[in-house]
Amino acid sequence: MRVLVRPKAGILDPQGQAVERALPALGFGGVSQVHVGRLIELEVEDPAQLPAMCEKLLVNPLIEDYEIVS
Amino acid sequence: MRVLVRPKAGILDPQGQAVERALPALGFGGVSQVHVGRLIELEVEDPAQLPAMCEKLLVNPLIEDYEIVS
Amino acid sequence: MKFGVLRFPGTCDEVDAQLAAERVANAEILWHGDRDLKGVDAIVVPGGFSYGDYLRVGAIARFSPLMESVIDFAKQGGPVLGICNGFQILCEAGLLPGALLPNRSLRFICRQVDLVVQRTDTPFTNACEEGEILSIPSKHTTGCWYAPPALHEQVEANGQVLLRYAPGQNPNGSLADVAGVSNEAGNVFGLMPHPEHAVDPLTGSVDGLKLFTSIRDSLAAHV
Amino acid sequence: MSDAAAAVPAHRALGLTDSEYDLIVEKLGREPNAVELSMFSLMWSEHCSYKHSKKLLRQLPVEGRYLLMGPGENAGAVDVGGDLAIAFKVESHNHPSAVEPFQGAATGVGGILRDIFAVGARPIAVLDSLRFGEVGGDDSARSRYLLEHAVGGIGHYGNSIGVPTVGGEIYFEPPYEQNCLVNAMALGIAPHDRLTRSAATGPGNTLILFGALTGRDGIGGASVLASAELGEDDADKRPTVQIGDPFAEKKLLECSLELLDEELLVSLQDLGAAGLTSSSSEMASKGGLGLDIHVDRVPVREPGMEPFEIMVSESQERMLCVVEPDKVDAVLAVCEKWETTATAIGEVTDSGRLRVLQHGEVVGDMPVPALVDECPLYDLEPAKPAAAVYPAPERTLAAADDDLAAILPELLRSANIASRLPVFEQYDWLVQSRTVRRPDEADAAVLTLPDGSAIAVSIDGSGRRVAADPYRGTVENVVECAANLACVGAEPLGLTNCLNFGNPEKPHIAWQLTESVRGMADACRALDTPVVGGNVSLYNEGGGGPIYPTPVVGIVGRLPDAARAGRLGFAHAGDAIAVVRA
Ligand SMILES: Nc1ncnc2c1ncn2[C@@H]1O[C@H](COP(=O)(O)OP(=O)(O)O)[C@@H](O)[C@H]1O
Repeated sequence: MRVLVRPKAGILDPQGQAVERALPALGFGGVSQVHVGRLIELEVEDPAQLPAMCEKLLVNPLIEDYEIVS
Repeated sequence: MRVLVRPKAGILDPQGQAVERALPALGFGGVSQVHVGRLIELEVEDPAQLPAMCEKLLVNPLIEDYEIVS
Repeated sequence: MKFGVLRFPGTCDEVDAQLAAERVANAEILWHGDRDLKGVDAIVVPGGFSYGDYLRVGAIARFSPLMESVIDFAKQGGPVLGICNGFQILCEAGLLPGALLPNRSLRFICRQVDLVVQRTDTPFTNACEEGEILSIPSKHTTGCWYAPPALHEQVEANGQVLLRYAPGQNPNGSLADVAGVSNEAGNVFGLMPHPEHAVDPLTGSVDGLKLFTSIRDSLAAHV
Repeated sequence: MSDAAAAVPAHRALGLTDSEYDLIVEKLGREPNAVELSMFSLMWSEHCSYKHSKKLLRQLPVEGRYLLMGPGENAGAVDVGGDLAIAFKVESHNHPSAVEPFQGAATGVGGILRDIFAVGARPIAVLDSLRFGEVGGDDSARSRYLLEHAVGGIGHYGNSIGVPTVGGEIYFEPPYEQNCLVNAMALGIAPHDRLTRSAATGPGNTLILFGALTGRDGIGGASVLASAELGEDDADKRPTVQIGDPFAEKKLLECSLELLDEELLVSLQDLGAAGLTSSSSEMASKGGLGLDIHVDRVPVREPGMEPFEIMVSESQERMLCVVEPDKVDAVLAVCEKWETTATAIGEVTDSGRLRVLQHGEVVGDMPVPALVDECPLYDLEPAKPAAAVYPAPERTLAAADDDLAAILPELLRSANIASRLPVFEQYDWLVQSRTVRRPDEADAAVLTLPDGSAIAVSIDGSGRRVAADPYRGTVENVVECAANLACVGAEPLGLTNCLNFGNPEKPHIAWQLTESVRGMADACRALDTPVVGGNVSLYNEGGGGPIYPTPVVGIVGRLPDAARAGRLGFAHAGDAIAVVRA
C-alpha cells in the first residue's frame, strides 16, 4: 500500500518553490505547480486500519492532505 | 504528473524504521516493510522531459528509485 | 596562496571558513552566480543549508554556475575541500563517491567528535601525524555516508577514506565510521565534521587548522 | 456564513467590544468597511495595543548608561564598546506552538530574528525558554510530543539560518499542560551607526515589500469578513498553521543587511503579527506621516485574495522598507541578487492617513493615530486571591527514608533537573565562531567580540516561585538571571522580558501581573539595568486553569576578557571550595 502525503492547498510549500525555481536553470521549461510531499510505502495486514494510522501518525492533518493508493 | 521517489532496496531507511517502530505502540499491528520516500507533483508541458528531470535533479540514482505516474 | 570559499543562498559557515583559511593564507568568498574563480589556488565548499536542503541536500546548489567552474577546477587537479553541506554538494556533483543519508537518529546532532587520521600522505592531512586523533565539532542532520558495497570496497581499496570517527563516536550511522572521503585522484576531499570551527582555543580545539595548513603546504610543495 | 454566525455583529466576532466599535465609528466619522474593521480589530487587539498592560509597563525603568535604543523599536539595543551595539529581544509564540509545536516554535524563532535584523543587527544568538506539562507519567504523551517537536522546530529554524542557539531553559509543571510556553530570544550585533529605526519619513518616498509571497496565512478570525468569494467549503484554504521557511529568511536577512550596508534604506520594519496592517501603520505612526498602500501590487501566493486578506495576512519571512525614489532600482537589484521578491507597493504621504487602494480605488482610509495610538487602555482591577490559585505540588520524594544514595540519583533523573544535553545537542551552538561558553559549560552563554572582550547572556523564569509570591518571585527571577551573568564575570547592561500570564481581566491574574511588574521594576532599578524591550502574552488559560504567572527575563552583560569567562565545574583537584553570599 502507498500513502501519498502532500502539503495542504494554501499552505506554504518552500520545497516545491525551490524545485520550481531550479528546473528552468537546468533547461527544463514549462514546469509549474510543483509540490513536494512524502511517499510512504508499507504492508498492512488490515488495510482498513490505514486511515486511522494516517490521522494518528503518518500525516499531520493540520498541514497535510493524504491519499491512499494500493 | 507525479514522481514517486523511494530509497533503493537495501539502503538504510531510518524514517521507515521509525514509523515501523512507532505504529505498534499506537495499537496498530501487522505492519511491515515501511519505507518513506518523496512525492513530487508537478505540471509539465512536455511530459517526455520528465525522465531527464528525474535523472538530473529530482532523484539521486545512487540511493533512490523512482516511478512516474500520471 | 589564496583559498576561495563558495557562497550559495542558504550557506551558513562561509565566513567561519574564510576566517579559518585566513589563519594560514589568504581567502576570498566567491558568489554562486559567478563563474570566475578569481585565480584562487584552492576551493572550500562550506557548510550550511544551501537552498534550504530542499528536495535533497546539495541537489540544487550543485547546478550553480560557480559549481561548473569548480568541477573544471577539480578535474584539472585543483584542491577542493567540502565541509558538511559542501561534502553533500560534492557528492551530488559526482566529484566524490557515495551519498549522504539522514542521520540514524533522524535528528540534528551538534557534538565534538574525535576523528582518526587514516593517511597523512594527502594534500588534506599532510600536517597530521599517522594515526593522530583530531577533536573537531560535527553538526548536521544528513551526514550518514553511504556507498553501495562495490563502490565502498573500491573506496577502501584505494585508500580514499582519510578520516574515520573514533570507535563509538560515529554520530550519524555512517558506513564503516567514514567521516571524510576523497576522490580517486586525491585532490577533492569532503568531510561532515567542521574543521573551520576548530581553529581557536577560545572557542574549542585547534585541530581543524591542520586541514587548512595541509592544503597550503601541499600547494607550496608543488611550486 | 451560517445563521448563527451572522447573528453576532462582525466587530464582536473580531474581538472588539461595542464601546470600542463606537469609538472607531467616532474616529472615522462613519461606519468602518470590512477592510477597515479587520485592520482596527487587529490593531486594537491585546497583542498589538497592549491595552491591558501598557499602563503597567510604564513602571519599568528604561534609562541606562549603556542604552542605545529602548522599548518602541523592533528590538532594544545596548552599547558594548568598540562602537558596537547588541540588539536583543524576547518574544512568545505560545499559542501557535500549542497548535503545531514544530512550526509554531520554528516561526517563533523566525519572528524574533526578523525583529533583530529589522534594526540593522546581524543575529548572533538565539535562546529559548520552554514550559510544558509533566513528561514523566503515562498520560504525558501530549507533553512529550510538544517538547520533542518544539525543540525540533527551534533547532530547524536556528540551525538552518546559521544562528547559534546558545542557551535556554525548560521546565515541566502541571499548569502548563494545556498551555505550553515557547519564548524565543535573539541577539544581534551592529555598528552603532547601522542601528535602524522603523519610522517612515519623507513624503514621496516609496514603500517596498520584500521577501515571501503573501498567502492566506493567519487570517483566522478575520475570515468572518470574507465575501462569498471563498465559500464555507474553502475554509481549508485559510491555513491555521504557518510554515516557517528558514531558507527564505536567510536570504531575507542577508538581503536586508546588504541593503543597509549600501545605505539604500530610509527605514526598515519586519512583518509579524497583523502583517502589513501593523507594520505599515506603525511605520507611519512613528514618522507622524501617512501611507498609501496598493494591495493589487502585493505579490500573492494564491489568486483571488481580497484586500482585507492581503492587509492582515501573517505570512512569514517578509519585510517592509521605505526608500527614496532614486534608490528604488538599486534596492530591487539587491533583492534580485538574493532571489527575494521585492515590489513597490505604496508611497509615504503627508496625509497622516493610512489609505488602502485597489486598482486606484480607495478601499480603506483611516487616520494613523486612531489605528496605532488611540485604542482605549484599560486599568486592571487587581485583587489578591483569598485562597491558593494552584494546587500545591505533590511531594514525590519520600523524605522519610533519608537514604541519600537513593534520593540523589532519583533527583538527578527527574525531568526538571536532568541534563538538557539531549535538547541542546539538537541546536547548533557554535556557528559564527563566537561561542566561548556553550550550554552546560557555564551559567550564562558567553560570546566573544572582535576586541577580545565578550558578552554574556542568560534567560530565566521561575513560574512556581512567582505563583507563590508574584513580587518576590519576580525580584528573585531577575536577580537569578543577573547572578548567572555574574558567574561568568559579566556586568548586566540591559534586560528584556516576556510576561506570560493568564487572563488579566480576572482580578487575581491582574494582581499577579501588577505585583510581578512591580517586582521587575524594583529589581531592575536595584541592579541599575534598564528594560530595553519585551513582549506580553496574556490569556494563557486552558481547561486546567491559568498557567503559573511566568515572567521570563533575558539579560545581556559584558565582560572585559573572553578568555577569563567563568565556567561550571571544578577545575583542579585540591582547589578550595567556597560559598559566597550577600
Ligand atoms: N514586557 C515588556 N517590557 C518592556 N517592553 C515591552 C514589553 N512588552 C512589549 N514591550 C515593547 O512594546 C513594543 C511593542 O511590542 P511588540 O508588539 O511585541 O513589538 P513587535 O510588533 O515588534 O513584535 C516593543 O518595543 C516592545 O519592546
